Amino acid sequence: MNFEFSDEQKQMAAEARRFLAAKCPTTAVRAVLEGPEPYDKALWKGLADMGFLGIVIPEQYGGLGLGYLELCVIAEEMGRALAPVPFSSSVMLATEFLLAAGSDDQKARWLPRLASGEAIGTFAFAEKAGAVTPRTIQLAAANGRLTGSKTAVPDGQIADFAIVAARTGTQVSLHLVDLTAPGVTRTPLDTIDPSRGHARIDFADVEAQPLGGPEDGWRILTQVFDRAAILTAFEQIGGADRALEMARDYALERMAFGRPIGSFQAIKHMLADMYVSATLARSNGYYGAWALSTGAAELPEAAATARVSATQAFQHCAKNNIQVHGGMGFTWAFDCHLFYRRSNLLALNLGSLSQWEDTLIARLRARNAAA
Amino acid sequence: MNFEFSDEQKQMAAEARRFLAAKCPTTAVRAVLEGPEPYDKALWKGLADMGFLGIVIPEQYGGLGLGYLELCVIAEEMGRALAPVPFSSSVMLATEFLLAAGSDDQKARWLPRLASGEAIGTFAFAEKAGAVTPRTIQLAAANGRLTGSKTAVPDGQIADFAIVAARTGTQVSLHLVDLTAPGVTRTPLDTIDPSRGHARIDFADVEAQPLGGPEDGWRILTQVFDRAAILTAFEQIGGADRALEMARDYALERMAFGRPIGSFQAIKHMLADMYVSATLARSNGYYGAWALSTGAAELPEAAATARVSATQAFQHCAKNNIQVHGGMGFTWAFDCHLFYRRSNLLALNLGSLSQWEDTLIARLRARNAAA
Amino acid sequence: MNFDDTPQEAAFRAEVRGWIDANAPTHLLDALRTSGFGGLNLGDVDPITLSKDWQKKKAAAGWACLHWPKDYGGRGATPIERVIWGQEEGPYGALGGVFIIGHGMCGPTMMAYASEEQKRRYLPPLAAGEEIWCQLFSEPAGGSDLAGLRTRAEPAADGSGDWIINGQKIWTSGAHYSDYGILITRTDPTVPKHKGMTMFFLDMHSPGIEIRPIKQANGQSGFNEVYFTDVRIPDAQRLGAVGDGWKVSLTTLMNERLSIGSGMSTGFPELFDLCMRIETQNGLAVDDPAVRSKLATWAVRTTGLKYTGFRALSALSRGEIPGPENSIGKLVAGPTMQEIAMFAEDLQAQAGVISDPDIAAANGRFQAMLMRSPATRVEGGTDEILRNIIAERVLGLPADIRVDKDVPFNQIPTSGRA
Amino acid sequence: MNFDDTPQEAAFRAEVRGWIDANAPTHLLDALRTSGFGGLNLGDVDPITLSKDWQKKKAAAGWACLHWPKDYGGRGATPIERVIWGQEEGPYGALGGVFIIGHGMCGPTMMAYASEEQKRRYLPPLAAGEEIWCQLFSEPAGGSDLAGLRTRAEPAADGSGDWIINGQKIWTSGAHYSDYGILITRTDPTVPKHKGMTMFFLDMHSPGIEIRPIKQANGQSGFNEVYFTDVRIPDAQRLGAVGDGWKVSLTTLMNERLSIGSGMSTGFPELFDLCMRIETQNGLAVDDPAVRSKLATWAVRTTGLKYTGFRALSALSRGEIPGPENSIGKLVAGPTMQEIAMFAEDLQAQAGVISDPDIAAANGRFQAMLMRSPATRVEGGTDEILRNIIAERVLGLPADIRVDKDVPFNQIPTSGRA
Repeated sequence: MNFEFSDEQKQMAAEARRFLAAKCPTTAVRAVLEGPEPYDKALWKGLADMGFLGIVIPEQYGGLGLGYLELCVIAEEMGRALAPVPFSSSVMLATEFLLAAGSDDQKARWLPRLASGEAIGTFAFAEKAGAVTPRTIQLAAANGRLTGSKTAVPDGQIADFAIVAARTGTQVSLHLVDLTAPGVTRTPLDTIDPSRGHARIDFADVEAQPLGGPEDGWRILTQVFDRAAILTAFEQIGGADRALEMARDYALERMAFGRPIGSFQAIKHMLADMYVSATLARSNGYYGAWALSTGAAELPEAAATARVSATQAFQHCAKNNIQVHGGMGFTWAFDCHLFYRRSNLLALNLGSLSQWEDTLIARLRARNAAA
Repeated sequence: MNFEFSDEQKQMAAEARRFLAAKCPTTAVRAVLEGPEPYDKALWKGLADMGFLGIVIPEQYGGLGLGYLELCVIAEEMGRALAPVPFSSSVMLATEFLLAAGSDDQKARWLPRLASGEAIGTFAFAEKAGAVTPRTIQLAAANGRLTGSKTAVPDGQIADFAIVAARTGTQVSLHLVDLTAPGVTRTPLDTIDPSRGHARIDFADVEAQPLGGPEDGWRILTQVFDRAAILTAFEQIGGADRALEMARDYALERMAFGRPIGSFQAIKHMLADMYVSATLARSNGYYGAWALSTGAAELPEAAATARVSATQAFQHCAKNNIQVHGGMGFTWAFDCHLFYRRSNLLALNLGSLSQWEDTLIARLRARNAAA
Repeated sequence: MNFDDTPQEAAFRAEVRGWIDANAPTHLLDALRTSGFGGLNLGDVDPITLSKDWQKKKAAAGWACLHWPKDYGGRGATPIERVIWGQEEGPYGALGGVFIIGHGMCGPTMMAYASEEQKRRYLPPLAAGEEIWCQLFSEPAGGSDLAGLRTRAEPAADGSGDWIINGQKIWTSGAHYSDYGILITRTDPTVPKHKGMTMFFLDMHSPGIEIRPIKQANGQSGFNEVYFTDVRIPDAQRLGAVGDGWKVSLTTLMNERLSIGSGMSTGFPELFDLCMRIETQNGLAVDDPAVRSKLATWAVRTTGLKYTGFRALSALSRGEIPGPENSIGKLVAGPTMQEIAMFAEDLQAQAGVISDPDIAAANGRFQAMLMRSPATRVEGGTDEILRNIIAERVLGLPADIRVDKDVPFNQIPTSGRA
Repeated sequence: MNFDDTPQEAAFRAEVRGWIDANAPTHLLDALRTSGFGGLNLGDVDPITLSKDWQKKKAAAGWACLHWPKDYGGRGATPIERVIWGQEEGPYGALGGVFIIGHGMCGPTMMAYASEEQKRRYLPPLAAGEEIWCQLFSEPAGGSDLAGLRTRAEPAADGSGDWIINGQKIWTSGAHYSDYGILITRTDPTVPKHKGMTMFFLDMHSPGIEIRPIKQANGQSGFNEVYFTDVRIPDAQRLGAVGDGWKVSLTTLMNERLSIGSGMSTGFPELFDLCMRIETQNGLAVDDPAVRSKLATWAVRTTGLKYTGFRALSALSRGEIPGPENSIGKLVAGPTMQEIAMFAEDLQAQAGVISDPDIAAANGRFQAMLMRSPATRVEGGTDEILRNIIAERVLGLPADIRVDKDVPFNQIPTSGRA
């Protein structure tokens, strides 16, 4: 039984934490949140130089050719730091789509540039408010060209290319689109977490390459979302831990009625419950990491489990971190809202908590029926 | 605006409380819980003498001919006292079925005996574990005779007659059955709250009178359940208040670490949350009482609202009353488990909390769509 | 048990309705109705001006501060009449927002502690909205622990009897547009915290006052920090005896409770409306059993609060003091609003991140609710303080153990790391 | 990251499995598997006898108390070997229930404080299950506040140096079938509560001991009250110095934590199984979105506990001390089990009231769970005490304020109404 990351992996995480502590303090997050820049270019470059953008990309494509356990520990550190860079779009989604279904040409063209950070990729999915299902995907693909709109595309205004979910007849198909191509219009959107940009993208008869077969879209999408869900879970776990630590530290420092507020049971027990959520999420995340790294048959359940648990934990910890901080907690000056914003943003990427809850039980049921 | 019971109604409640305090201490509840008697006959007789069994029964049928507000305040007192008598079966269900759909003969035969307590009536509904729907009612009615089984019939072993939900072809029909008739077999059941008896009843070609038309069964049943839900809500409100008071008193008396445990925020806030539930349930109950007493168009929503709120409150207060009592709370000697048992029993009568939650929103949606 | 007015109440309501129909700024109605979280959106016109106009009109006709004595600009109305006015004023009531603290807290405190001459000078213009008042209580070091305040008031060296104020207040609503304020200070740090405080009222235009808006997590600025540097207050503007500041402040805070039956919003009607229009993976949200089971709990909390308010109104209508039930309002509404906002986001899924009111579902109302609701759970008493209040004042449980009770204020530890 | 044994672990597991396959009481397997809440149902045969038989067999082959030194009847095994044994013993482990307190708490305390002679006399028969031990700590006046105990130990008047015990203990598991017990007493009520206690071990057959079973809310009787009337204990049976009882008790209680990776049950698998067989108004429960949304949260709590246990095992496997994560086990499992029981009842609707195992759905398992789970949330530390432990020992927050810390025990108030 060795249900723990290796010393090498822990060392890699420590290295990433040191790097992010230096290059990505919350002032850097605020710079993107409040400023004109859609992301932190210097940080992105630095992450590329560290090799963190190509961890699982094979060496032949300029990556480190390492495994998913390494990517999980880095994702956790990105979450702790609230890194204002397109990591989740480019590394967790675009890269995974290419590895899962990209042609040799597509891989050869984009993977090296993703690993080096020269190119940013994303995934264009939702078209309106509400759960995204095969039925709600209406953007039309015909003769290698796309027409329609996508909304709330993460990093949509800065991505060089996007994997786009489209409708081919009755099927959902995936397409790789160069976002500099004619017919593409991008409109940045105000969101609940401006430290991660989102955009609306309109496609007017835009040239697109197929990614996988015309019937494979939803299957590939589901596979990639499962993998991204586990990676995102680690991002959420990192955020949850940091929010818990902030709350704990403030409870020790802040005095009321002549005592640290952390000596009141109301605060102590709130923090204890946050610790419980964060611990359960971490343990479920490890299960997901194991499944992802070994390609275990349990991957689908493990992904939904990690996703549900980590989403609950980060939202719980970020929300109560504000409550522990009292009035200061909802000032712009304090960092609490940065974590609250991110926790609610990550809860919506890759589909909502409700959808993942439903998916988890559907998958447990399927396995149970099979057994 | 007079959203309150009248002084007369409050006086009636106070009278009932005095009577029950004298005639129905928890030792009386335990006598039924632990003993051979299926209910407290003396208490039942006393309640009849007070007129409490015939509050809404017209005077021509030997009742008091009063309104539902009077019945609500009495129901609350019955709940506070955990009265081990067939009040809910006989008064909230059997009486209501007769008033709603009974023929003149049926009313003339049974209402006076219900009012006087000579007769006990009940409703036979469920046939197996799970939600009861028109589909799950399989007990067959044909040519005025019933064949099949009902389970978990409240007070089934002591009732003189039962209203039975049966299947007539594709429809659910209601029937009035004299339980002393040949072909009726009753089997008492062990339940989570033996202070209220339940039985399985088998019907082997038993003679039965129709109650309402053969197609009206489910409609009548729904109407009567709505009315019973509001009355039961008051029973639950009474129980919730009493459980809260027990917990509060123990928290003031019990010492730990040199202080009353009620001085610890963990206990204070647990009790405050119980108070909140109980208060919301009471206010929602008042809304239901108003709708019931005025026959308002909002009765269906008001009933589901009162039922959901009161079920949540009684279960919440009874459960945390045990927690506040610590080790003593789960001894047989302390009364906490009496309220815990009753709160879980009442949560299952008339259909589960989940069903009522679904019903509430379905009704709000229907009104909303109509509007 | 009924929802009807008594004959007198009905007559009063008719009179009110008549006057409002004839005089209300109907052209603002839509804007007022759609004004969501934090402040009014009334186009180019300054909301303060519009608020003052409406208040002046009400005062002229005798509809300002209904529960105040006529001599001080009120109407001498009963509490229930005041509630009926509020119900009839409806959306126009939002125009009274800038006066709430002055009318609800400062006015009553002046009535209890100011001289007759001062009352006749200050209360009528306060009632008429000509002068706006604010309340300077909270401090960085004293949030839930209000009595932890440190702003000093010291006798002027010149022997004039004036007081010199130095220190900082925080969370002061409307400081930047207020003409006067009531201020609680520490006049003796050598005695236990509750004993060394003194209350004053002062001109907010006095030299030495600096006001800085506080930017909230949602980007809005409803509150201010107020800095005092050698601000001079005449002793005649002291409210209550020196050292009695805590007692005076309780009068003020108690009046906070009098706004009954207003019925705090939980956001449920808005959520239900969204569920009638948005789809989950199981179809229309309102028909999805998973959605229904969540909606049901929020529905009964919302109606529970509403009817709890009605019960309090009934007590008022009978001339009784309402019970403690109302203390649950914010404790239920605050967290419920946050849960509802998060679930409404969940329903919108990926597109729920969009906060632009022109693009987001329900005009971005839920995104705004998400970012505003954490403040609701803290301002005017955190959830934890409210549970303590219910436990102690309603259920009669013991107060928390007070380590700072009998300690001289200047010897109470000020850092947890110390 | 993997679930595999190290080669040594695999070899050990193979040896264990081989011995168990050859020696376990296979005829009891079904009965042990279906034994639900509270006690074994093994038909007519006395479970104590069966438990002793199995333990004796294990001891003879060197499989008793694996982590104890060989000299005292153990095997000197590593913690992870002990865990592997537990995994392989599986359902047969239930036969060890009556020894848990003796092996887990009394034995280690004896090892730490008894004389060498006493260890060689008492530990081997304890390990072999020939003698059963119990622990006499809790008292009516000292539940969560263990140090509030009042049972007095006074020097015998005859100058023999013996101690005379008077008082009452409560919540003593297995007192009625125990041969020996460890007992904490108050020897000096005039000093602060933590200073005046002394620990002993004693023969449970001593004159003056009266044992009364406690009937629980669910009708079962797993615990006892134990009354002491002039019970005599030789001073040689004192464990630790006079007045050091609290220190000694902490040794005992710390050993409580060592049962790692056992993975507390939440009832989720049983609930999921029910949902595959029962219908709601929306069809099969497991396909009802409302049911699914509830199941999901319980599912991830259950797996979260399981994998938290695995993380602790990994630490053990590396020879490290597991982190504090395990302190969350009961705090999560207890309330979750109660929620699950209540929801399983909800699914059964009207028929859910039936508790008869021969008739009720799932053999009445959920009705039993409903009535047992409140105890789980209290025994061995209430939810509130566990949150305090996590807050203080894991997160480093301050302890609660202790009004009784420096007060002579006999001057601590004993009634809230006083």
